[in-house]
Amino acid sequence: MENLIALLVGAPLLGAAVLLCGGRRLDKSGHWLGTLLAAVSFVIGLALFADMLGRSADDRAMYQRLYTWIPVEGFQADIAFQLDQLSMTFVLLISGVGTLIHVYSIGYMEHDERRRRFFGYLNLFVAAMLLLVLADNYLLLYFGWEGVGLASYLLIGFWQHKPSAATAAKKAFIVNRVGDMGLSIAIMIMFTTFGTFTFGPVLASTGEASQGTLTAIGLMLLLAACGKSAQVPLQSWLGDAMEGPTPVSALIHAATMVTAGVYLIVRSADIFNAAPDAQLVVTIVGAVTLLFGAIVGCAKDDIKKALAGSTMSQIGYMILAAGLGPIGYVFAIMHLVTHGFFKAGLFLGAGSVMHGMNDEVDMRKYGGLRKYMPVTFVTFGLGYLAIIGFPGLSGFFSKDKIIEAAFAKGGTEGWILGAVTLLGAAITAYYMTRVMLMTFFGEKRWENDPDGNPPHPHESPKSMTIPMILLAVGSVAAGAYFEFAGFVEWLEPVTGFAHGHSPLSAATVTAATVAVMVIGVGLAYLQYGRRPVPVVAPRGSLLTRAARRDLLQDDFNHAVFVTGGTHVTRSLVYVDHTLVDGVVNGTAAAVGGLSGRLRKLQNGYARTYAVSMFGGTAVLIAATLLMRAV
Amino acid sequence: MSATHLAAYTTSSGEAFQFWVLGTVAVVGALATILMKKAMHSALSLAGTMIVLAVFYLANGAYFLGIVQIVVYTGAIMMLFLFIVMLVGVTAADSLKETIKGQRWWAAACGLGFGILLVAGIGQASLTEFTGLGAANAAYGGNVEGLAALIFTKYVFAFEITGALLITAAVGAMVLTHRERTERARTQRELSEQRVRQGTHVPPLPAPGVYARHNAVDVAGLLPDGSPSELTVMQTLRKRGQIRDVSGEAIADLKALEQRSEERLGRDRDEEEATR
Amino acid sequence: MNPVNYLYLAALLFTIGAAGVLIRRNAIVVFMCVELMLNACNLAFVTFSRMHGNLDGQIIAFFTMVVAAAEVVVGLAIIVSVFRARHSASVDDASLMKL
Amino acid sequence: MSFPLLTLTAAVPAAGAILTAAVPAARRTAAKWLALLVSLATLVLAAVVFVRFEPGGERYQLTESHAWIKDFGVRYELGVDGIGVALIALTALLIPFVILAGWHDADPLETKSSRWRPTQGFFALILMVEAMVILSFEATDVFLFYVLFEAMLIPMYFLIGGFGDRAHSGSDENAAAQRSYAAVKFLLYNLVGGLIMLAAVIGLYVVAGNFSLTEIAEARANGTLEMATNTERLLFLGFFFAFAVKAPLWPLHTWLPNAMGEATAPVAVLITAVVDKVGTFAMLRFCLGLFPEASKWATPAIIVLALISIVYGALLAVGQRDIKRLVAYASISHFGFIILGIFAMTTQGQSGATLYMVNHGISTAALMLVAGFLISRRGSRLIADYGGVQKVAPVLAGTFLIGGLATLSLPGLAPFVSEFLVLVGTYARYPVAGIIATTGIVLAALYVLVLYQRTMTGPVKEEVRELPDLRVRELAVVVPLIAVLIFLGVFPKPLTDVVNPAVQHTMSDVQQKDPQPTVPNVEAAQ
Repeated sequence: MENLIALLVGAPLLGAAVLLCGGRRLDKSGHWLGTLLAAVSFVIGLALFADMLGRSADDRAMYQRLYTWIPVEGFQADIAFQLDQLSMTFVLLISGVGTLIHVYSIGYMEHDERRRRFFGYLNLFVAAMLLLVLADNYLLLYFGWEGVGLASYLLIGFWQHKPSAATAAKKAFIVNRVGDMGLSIAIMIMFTTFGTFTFGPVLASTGEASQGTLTAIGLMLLLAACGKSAQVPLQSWLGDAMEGPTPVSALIHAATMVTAGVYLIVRSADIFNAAPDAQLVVTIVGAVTLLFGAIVGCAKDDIKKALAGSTMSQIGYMILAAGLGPIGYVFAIMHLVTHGFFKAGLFLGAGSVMHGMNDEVDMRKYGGLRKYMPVTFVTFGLGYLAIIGFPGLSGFFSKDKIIEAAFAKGGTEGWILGAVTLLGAAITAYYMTRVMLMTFFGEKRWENDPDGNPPHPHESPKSMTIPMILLAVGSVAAGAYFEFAGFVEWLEPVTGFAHGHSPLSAATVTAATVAVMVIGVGLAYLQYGRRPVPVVAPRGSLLTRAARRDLLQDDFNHAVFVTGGTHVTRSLVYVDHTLVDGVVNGTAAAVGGLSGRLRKLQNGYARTYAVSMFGGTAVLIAATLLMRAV
Repeated sequence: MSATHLAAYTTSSGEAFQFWVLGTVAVVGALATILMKKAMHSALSLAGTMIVLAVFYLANGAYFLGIVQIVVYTGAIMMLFLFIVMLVGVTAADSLKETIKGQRWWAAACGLGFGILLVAGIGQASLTEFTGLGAANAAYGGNVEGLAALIFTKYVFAFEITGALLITAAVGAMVLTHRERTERARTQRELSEQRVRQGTHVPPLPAPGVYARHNAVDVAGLLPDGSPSELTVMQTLRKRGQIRDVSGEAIADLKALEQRSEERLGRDRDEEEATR
Repeated sequence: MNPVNYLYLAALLFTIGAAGVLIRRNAIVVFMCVELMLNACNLAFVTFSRMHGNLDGQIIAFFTMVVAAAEVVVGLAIIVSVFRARHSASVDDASLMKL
Repeated sequence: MSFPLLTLTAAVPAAGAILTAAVPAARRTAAKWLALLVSLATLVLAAVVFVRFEPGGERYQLTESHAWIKDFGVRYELGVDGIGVALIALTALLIPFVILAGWHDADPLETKSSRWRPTQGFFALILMVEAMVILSFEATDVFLFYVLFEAMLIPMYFLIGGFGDRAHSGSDENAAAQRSYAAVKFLLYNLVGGLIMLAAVIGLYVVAGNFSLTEIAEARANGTLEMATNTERLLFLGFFFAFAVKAPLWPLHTWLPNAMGEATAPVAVLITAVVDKVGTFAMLRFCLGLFPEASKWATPAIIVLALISIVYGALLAVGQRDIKRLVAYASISHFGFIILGIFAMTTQGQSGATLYMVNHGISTAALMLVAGFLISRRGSRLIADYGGVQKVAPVLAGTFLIGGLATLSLPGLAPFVSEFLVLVGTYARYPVAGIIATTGIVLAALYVLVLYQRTMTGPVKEEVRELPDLRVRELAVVVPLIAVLIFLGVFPKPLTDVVNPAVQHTMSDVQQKDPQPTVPNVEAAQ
């Protein structure tokens, strides 16, 4: 059974290789091949899952070692896989949602002439993502980590002819690289500390290492997580990443890749458990991002960017939960999975809307679409209810647990974190209601496309609606299923679990959560449901305007890194040319000048030469006499 | 200390007197050689110095060399110099004005330094031994015999080689100066026929200076309009560029001069008449 | 008088000749100065010959004369042909030895 | 005396060079094929060397030794260790692609027939460089190495100055002036370095009495050859300076952008991927091998310079407007990594540095040759003259991207393995240096992706609308290189097997041990 693990990665990898190298021959059938291989991965995942369920809780981890990747004295990096419950969860999420989105893309990308390549990139992504979660050591994880980064780069920039897409892709990769730097430094510290970077030995011997070292590793891992999961301060790329095709936003930038940071932190639980300072920073980052994303999400008129803000915020929840330690790990993953369902569903819904609206993304130009796109409306609506934490739906269960755990952190921190998560829940309800109302309710505010064609909103084809329906089912049911099927027990052997001692009772927290949700929804209804939505965005308050600009983070980045960096490189180019090269050229010029002067002695007059000969003879005689005198 | 030993260190006072007098002459001649403006004077000064040197050779017991110096050097080589000086002529290059910047200073510095070094070197050398040539000359029965013995025994190869060198030099000089005539020289008749055929200058060329009140060969004759005609000067001088300038201005100056002298003469005449 | 004085005289003459080579432009005079230098050397050789009491010095002087004669012959021939080509006997006019 | 295999690896291209040069100008296609065949034959020989080499055996294998200049103890002495084998393989592997990529680079110019371009000379020079480089990887006699080190400048000089890139923004005269400037700069820099090395070589002879690397190293190891501290340091600096110019290390790097910018792309590959490797190779073999104490003494300064190279080269690459100069500055950054790895003096660092030499050669070749194909199509080296190429020539863009990704060390492609080893090896001994060097990976992403974005993406520029995609010959160049990159990226074992023992020898040369993990009982836990 274990030998199948490699196939999980291998199937989509094969798909990517065939599709990308296959040439035009595969244009007709390529998307079917890609979808099939993603599905193969999912089926293998299911088989392995069944096998795993059949074993006792302590014996569920499976290992497969292929070969030694980098054999250097004292440094062994293996291509080896580890499939435990945590990885299994991810495998199913990735391959399951991945397959659905492959199916969706068949319809969505139908008219794109480069569809084959799109499926190749998707397969590449699935393979890399699976490699990331299946790796049994940090270096192989890093392989997958960068692999998904590459796939994300290729897919964000899939419509390369649009400069904005190309820029967004580049930005995503480079910001991610900053995070990757953290991961590689973390691996370096691990290697020098433990002499290895395989999960097992490293995590088993965290007790031996010093607190400072572990904090350093933890912070570096956090940096990596911030990059990949779009957490403050490395969050700026996610909004721009919405330039990519919508299935990509759904799969990579909502359901799977951006949650890799959460995976990394939960996977390194033992390190963080031993480094409370690092944990504290993790929770702070989570809390800040949670609010940051939520506020940005409130101000965006672009439906995908609003959802992107939401993604950021929800991952903030997960990171926060992961920073809480054993009381939060399980819920972080739980929220991750439910979020994977409903956020993917929401994105697919958004894609379906755009599909019907001439690729318009501005919600101010939507309105009243519920009659034209009933399936989209219903699935989107279910996703909406799930994310705002409507009781009984999946988001309710997972988010509620996180809020509870935040309070259970204890002390002032616990109160602050709890309050932040509650506030986040309120804002979530607000901005999601806003999206819902602006898109599906109210009067039509449609505009003709640049060619003058009025939009003809219509329901999307089956290949698109079926995945949306399936994801909606997941959004509705997953929470309850996890709650009652024992998700905590499932993951506990890997991540550990501790019951927090909340100063508030569970019922109080739940009530509070529902209450803030209602307040958020109500506020949004008052603002967007009762009054007509202006087609041109009002100027808005200072905060709104700042939020529209991603709370000026981009401007800051631009001013400091882009402009500053440009100045640095320009001046360095100048320095290189004038100073470094100048010293050498100056020496050359000096030698040349001296030669030019000396050359004048060669004036062609025999008498001048005679003088020098004569002088030379005199010097020789002088030297001879001196030598004799000595 | 015997007389012979003493002779090894000093010479007779007659020789000393001769040295100081003739030495002065030699130095003055050498200086004149390099300082005289005209090559001819330089050559004559050099010849004087060489004769003095010949006397010194004789005084030093080198009788053969002394004679050779006079006969070969002063007689033959210096004559060659004079011949060439006459052949090449007196040119503008004879000016002593220096044209290369700094050349004179460098030359003076180097010369001075070199001289001082040489003198210092000689002064430093331990030249205390002074054998004299008496024994050496006597060994073969005389100076000439001694030299002959050495040349034809020890230095016979060098001697032969110098012979070859001389031959080579003679041939070389001939090759360098000789111009091959590739066609028969044309006769006077042929030349006149050619002149008629070409139609230019059928009569003989005009004589120089005739119309310009000068009859020196290097002054160009004036054409009716007053401009000088280079044709009137002989070809050799023309090619050397040794035509004296008789431009319009010069003629005007001359005229003015003549007029002034005329006036003066006239005044004198007037005065004469007045006194009379 | 010490015969070493002859050597001083030779040195003086040699230096004068060298200075002449350096400051005179007329090739013929330059040659004369070279001859002067050679003669100065000869004087020194003859004096050495007397000092050491052997005739080798005179032999050298003799060869010097021969070489000088050869040199003068060729040198003057060169001057003549240069004069033919350039209408000048100035050594400065033959200054093509530069870039 | 066994079969002179090593001599043959150099003699075949050398003979091939002479034969190629002798082909009459009218039969230039024959000259090209001849050169290609010779380079392939050399590749086969290099493969034989690779196979015959036993990683576990003697340090120097396949040795040959003949007296050359008896009076000075100079010998024609060859032998390869694992590092040499890897680099010989690299050289022999790249040359056929260089020749194939430069197939038309030296064709006579149609427009200006007045300029004489000896096509066969171009290929003969390339083969000559190959012969010299291979022999310099094999030489175990310091003097022999020195001679080759200097001699390879001559063909390189003519390759840079004589066969410049025809894509030039300035006029023809301007181009010629810049080309000769670049060639002279290349020559002067390297000659100055070589001159200083010559002094050191002579100094070494005075001190040691012979030129044999093995004998001197042995004598030093067993204490029979004592060197005064200052003597050793001066000699080390003399050698190191020459290698640092060649490598090139900041601030001796400025010749490289000029040379790579003005040379044609294949020649630029020859410079950076092959010839420059002699510099880093020689640091490992001669600097560390002959002067271990001085190497350790100089390490802090060299590490600082290497770090400056890494960051500085990357920043300058970001600021470049010219594609080839950009690649050149990227190479400077990468050479910083190699030197860092060598002087970190850890097993990982040195293994990484050796792998880096090979991987950098292949990845730069891939990137530069594709860039060259692109430039030859459009006739411009300026990044601003391109845009949207991806749309018209997707295969070209794709291969360009893979070359770029290799340059930025993406896992799965060969350079990642080496770069990571260098970083880990450096961090183990000098944590701060390791972290600073890590910023290089961000900057690498920046310059590669900015380059890709500006040239390949965006709206299609009018001038590139008709650009043809890669042709068969060009694919034959690029595809194998990419295949090698991927293979070595996921399975570098064949290379590491050869390199590891050699690195152990070098480590014992400098008497250094890897820092041990601070948590010792991990092995037990495993």
